[in-house]
Amino acid sequence: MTPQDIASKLKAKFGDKIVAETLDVHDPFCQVDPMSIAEVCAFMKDELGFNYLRCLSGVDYMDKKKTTDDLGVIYHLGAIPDASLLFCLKVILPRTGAKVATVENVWSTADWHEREAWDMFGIDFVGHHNQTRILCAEDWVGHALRKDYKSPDEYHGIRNNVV
Amino acid sequence: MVGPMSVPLRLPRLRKRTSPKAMASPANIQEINFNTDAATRDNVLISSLDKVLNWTRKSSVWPMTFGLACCAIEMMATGASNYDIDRFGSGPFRATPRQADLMIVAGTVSLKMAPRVKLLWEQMPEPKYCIAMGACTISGGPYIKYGYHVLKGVDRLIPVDVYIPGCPPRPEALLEGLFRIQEKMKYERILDRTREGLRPEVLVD
Amino acid sequence: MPNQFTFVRDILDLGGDSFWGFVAAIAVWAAPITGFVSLIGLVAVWLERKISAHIQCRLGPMEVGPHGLLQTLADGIKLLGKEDLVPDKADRVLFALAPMIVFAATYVSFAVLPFSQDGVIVDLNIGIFFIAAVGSLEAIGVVMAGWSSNNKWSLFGAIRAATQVVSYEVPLGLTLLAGVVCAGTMSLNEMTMAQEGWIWSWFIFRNPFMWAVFLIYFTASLAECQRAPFDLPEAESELVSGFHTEYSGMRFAVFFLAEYGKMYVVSALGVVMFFGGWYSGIPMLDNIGGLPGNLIGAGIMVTKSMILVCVQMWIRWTLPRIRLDQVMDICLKYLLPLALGLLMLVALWQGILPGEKRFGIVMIVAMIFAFLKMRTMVRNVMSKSSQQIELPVFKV
Amino acid sequence: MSEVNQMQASKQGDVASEEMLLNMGPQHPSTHGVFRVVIKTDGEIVTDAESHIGYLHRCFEKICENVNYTMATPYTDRLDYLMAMGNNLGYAMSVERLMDVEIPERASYIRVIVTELSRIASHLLAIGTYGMDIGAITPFLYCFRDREKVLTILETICGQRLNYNYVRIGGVAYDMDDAMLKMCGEFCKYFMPRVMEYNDLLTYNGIFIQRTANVGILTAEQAIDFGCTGPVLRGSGIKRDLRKDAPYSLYDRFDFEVPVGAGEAGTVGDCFDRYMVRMREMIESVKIVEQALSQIEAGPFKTDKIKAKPKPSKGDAYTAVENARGELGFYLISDGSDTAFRLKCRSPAFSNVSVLHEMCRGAMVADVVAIIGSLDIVMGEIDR
Repeated sequence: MTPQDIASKLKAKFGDKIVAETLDVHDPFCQVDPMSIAEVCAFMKDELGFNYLRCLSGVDYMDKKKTTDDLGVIYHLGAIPDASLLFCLKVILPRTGAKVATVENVWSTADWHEREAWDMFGIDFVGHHNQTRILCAEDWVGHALRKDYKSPDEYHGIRNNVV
Repeated sequence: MVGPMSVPLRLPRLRKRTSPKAMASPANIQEINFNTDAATRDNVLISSLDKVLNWTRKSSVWPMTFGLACCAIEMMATGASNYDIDRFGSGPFRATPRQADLMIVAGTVSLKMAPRVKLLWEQMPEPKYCIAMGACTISGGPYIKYGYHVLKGVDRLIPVDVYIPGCPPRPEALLEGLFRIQEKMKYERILDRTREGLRPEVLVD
Repeated sequence: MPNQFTFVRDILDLGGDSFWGFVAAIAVWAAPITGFVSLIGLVAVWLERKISAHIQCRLGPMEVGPHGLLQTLADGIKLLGKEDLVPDKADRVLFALAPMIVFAATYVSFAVLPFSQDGVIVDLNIGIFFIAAVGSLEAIGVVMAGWSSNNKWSLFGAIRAATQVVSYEVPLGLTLLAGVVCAGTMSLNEMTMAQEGWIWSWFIFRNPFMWAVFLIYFTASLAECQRAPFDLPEAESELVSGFHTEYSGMRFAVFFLAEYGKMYVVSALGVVMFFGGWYSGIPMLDNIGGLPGNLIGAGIMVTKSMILVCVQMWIRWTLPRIRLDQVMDICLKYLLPLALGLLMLVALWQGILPGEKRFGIVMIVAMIFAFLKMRTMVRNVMSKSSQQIELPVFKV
Repeated sequence: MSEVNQMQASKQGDVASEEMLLNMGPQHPSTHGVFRVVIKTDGEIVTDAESHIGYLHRCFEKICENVNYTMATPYTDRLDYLMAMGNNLGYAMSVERLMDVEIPERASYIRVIVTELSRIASHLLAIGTYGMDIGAITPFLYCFRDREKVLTILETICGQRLNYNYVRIGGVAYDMDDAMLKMCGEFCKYFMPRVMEYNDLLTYNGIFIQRTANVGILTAEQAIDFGCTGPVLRGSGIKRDLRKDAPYSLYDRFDFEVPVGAGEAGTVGDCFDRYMVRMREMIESVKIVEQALSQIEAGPFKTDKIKAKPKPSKGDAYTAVENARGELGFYLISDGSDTAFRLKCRSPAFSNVSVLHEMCRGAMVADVVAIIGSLDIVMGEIDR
């Protein structure tokens, strides 16, 4: 199944919920509407055979010139044992009130990956059963991988500054 | 010289950590002068007992099984066949802090882990020693600049006796660190309390 | 039987029935046992570290004394000087009492252990029964330690210890009974004397079923001592340090000493029951008598026991740990019925051929033959199991 | 502890068995670092388990956004510090993919050799510590004895014992001379009989089989659902190895098997299967090294098209390699500068350990240790 086939099948099924498609890059991808990502993923798993979520990454697209300040979630899908079946889904979210549907019911591995994205970027996964911090301490302030994050000077009385 | 029995033999007392500020005050120096008359200091029995006790301590430094990151692998290698830390009496890695003498902080301490490191240190019985193994525990190492979640040096948390640089240090370096700790133990005062806790600069003869 | 150490008897008689005489006698006897237990602890710990090191391609303690001989001494004195910690919410009385009870259970057993013909402190006529009784006291101490520490790992260790020790008492008791059936007495001294003569008069050779009884006894005694592969109460990789997780300094050292003392006690008991106690197996050597005879006897007895202790260590550093349910399976499903059956067979043999010693020669020949064949047997079993689970086989 | 007090309080009433919360880690002898798992037990039976990670969160991704591509390579070493060569390789390949450069053949061979040696070292440690978790301490020291031999070779090649920083973007840091290649060959000859020794000591041991067979069964469906890869997935009977299925570097030139679990001692997907997969993978790695040694030819060891500060073109790519623990992926977004815009590391152990609570249910406390050991976690990689 080529990326073109996958993209056309998605378009046929979901119509305008597939916001955009880019197929001539390293990892061909479709951009999906945030709240319908769960059903798109369920379709991908059940109908197209993507039974394996390789990677779920949060991204902060804010660059140095601040031309954009969007957040994103990127889903790299694959299949086991068929390693040639690859596709990528992207979701673009506004910086404040970033909300996206959870896919933990589609692939259980998304549970921890989504918790990590929440911890690092503050992306709210709607419907996640246990959206708590996973890497940073539970009472950590801020979301560390956002580009405008400033590291705290003190944590529980422990100096955290460099000098 | 006064005979050895003129000094009451006291039970082994624990190493006291006196803050340098308190030591330097004139009142304290007075007190020390009062205690350190020649008779008690040159006491043969007590200083030889001290030597024996120091020898036992330095001969059996039991480290705690406390691996955090990469350095822990080198710590394991130090305990394994090729380097064999057991030759120097430090073989029994104790899993519980209650039975350990030496805490080898081996690896990066994150801020989430820091309170637990402190707790473990406090659970160890005196006399206890600490080796900061590897760059991360000395200063944060490679993570010092952008590592928002990394403790920049374990000496911000607990007192450290010996620092071993390296990322990670070789097993030989860890053995050398152990020898430095043993060197330190060799000259401690346990029974001869007249000199206990004294730093060289305030020792008035 | 005349006691060579009459001066002690004199002290005992001096006091007569008075209280102070009693105390004096206790003090006189307690001193050598204390010394012996400490010595056994020192030597056994050193041996353990050296044996483990050599099994693992290491050297073990080398720097503290020649070949690390003073290592354990240094450890002991250091532990004396450590801070004595009692956890904040621990039950202080029980916490302090537990190591004493564990140690006492081991310590008291030495009172009836024979070292040589006259070298026994109290020749109790129910000696074997006494050891079994005080030995199980240890479980109480361990449970106290685990409970009072106020630590969940300790509690786990204590409960495991209680389960294990109480269960293994049963097969252990049955094997002890087999020894009693063979000897016709419960006194350890008389039991040894029943094995006088050439090496084939030892019970393990004399009775064709006693070697199997010995295997059960040895397994059960490993479990009683909580040694690997039955070291669940202090399983380091599971329960941190088990019931003595919260113990530091001297209290921990007492636990340690008790463990090695107990290892010696079960080994010595095994030697008395199966390997002819202080007899060397050569009558000329055993008939010397007097003080030299006693000294030689004591030397033989301690050597035999230490060999068994070394076997315990060898097993510890070779085998993985068994899980709790498997430990109970081994005890209740296999050891217990086997021990019962063997007890009957031993008794049957004893009834048919009560004084027959010469059968031992047959057994010795058979055992040597089996030992020589064992290598190929083990290989066969291994290759069979490797076929069964298809492990990779390489050209060596 | 409050639970103990509760038990005391409840003993006046009828015999009520209460569940006990048991906190294992972050400082525990067999949690392989600073992993923490809270287990709910009913006596010795585990009714539920919850994993807590993050005690070694070292901000890898943040650092990579702040230092240039070459400077970020040493940080990848410290992700999975047991197989640092594999991490270097994955990272270098992800940058090279965005730059569209070809790597000289000799460099690729050297990469394969060091990666496979590193894999052997990693599996040796996994097997050794697994034996220690089960209670057999001696195999651990035997494994370390042989691991030192691998480390000596790698140290001769690049000067470090653990964190090599050897596989660089565009090739490798230094060339391997003939003496080093000979050392590798000698190690392969030395190593094969040693594996039999481990088998005698551990694999054939009845107690070991009893402790691992039918324990911690992970079905194939569960494994895929939780994104498990590497020996954990292969232990469940699924033949998936990126070296074979999506060959990268030069792996399509070598002849090797992908061992999978077959339930030899119990059920498919139990701890014993995962252990055996690692055991056999070491043999396959030795085979690959031997083939690579016979095929390697003279040539440049790095490409001269890449400068000290590489600047990949704008774009993003996800590149995965098969590490000792499974699929190690790097998702790299480049904005055209000499610093990564975003580097996400998909660590295999992160996904592998997320299935722990499923495997622990109904097991005994001693089994939890066996299961954690069979997953072969490395906290540096999980917490990054």
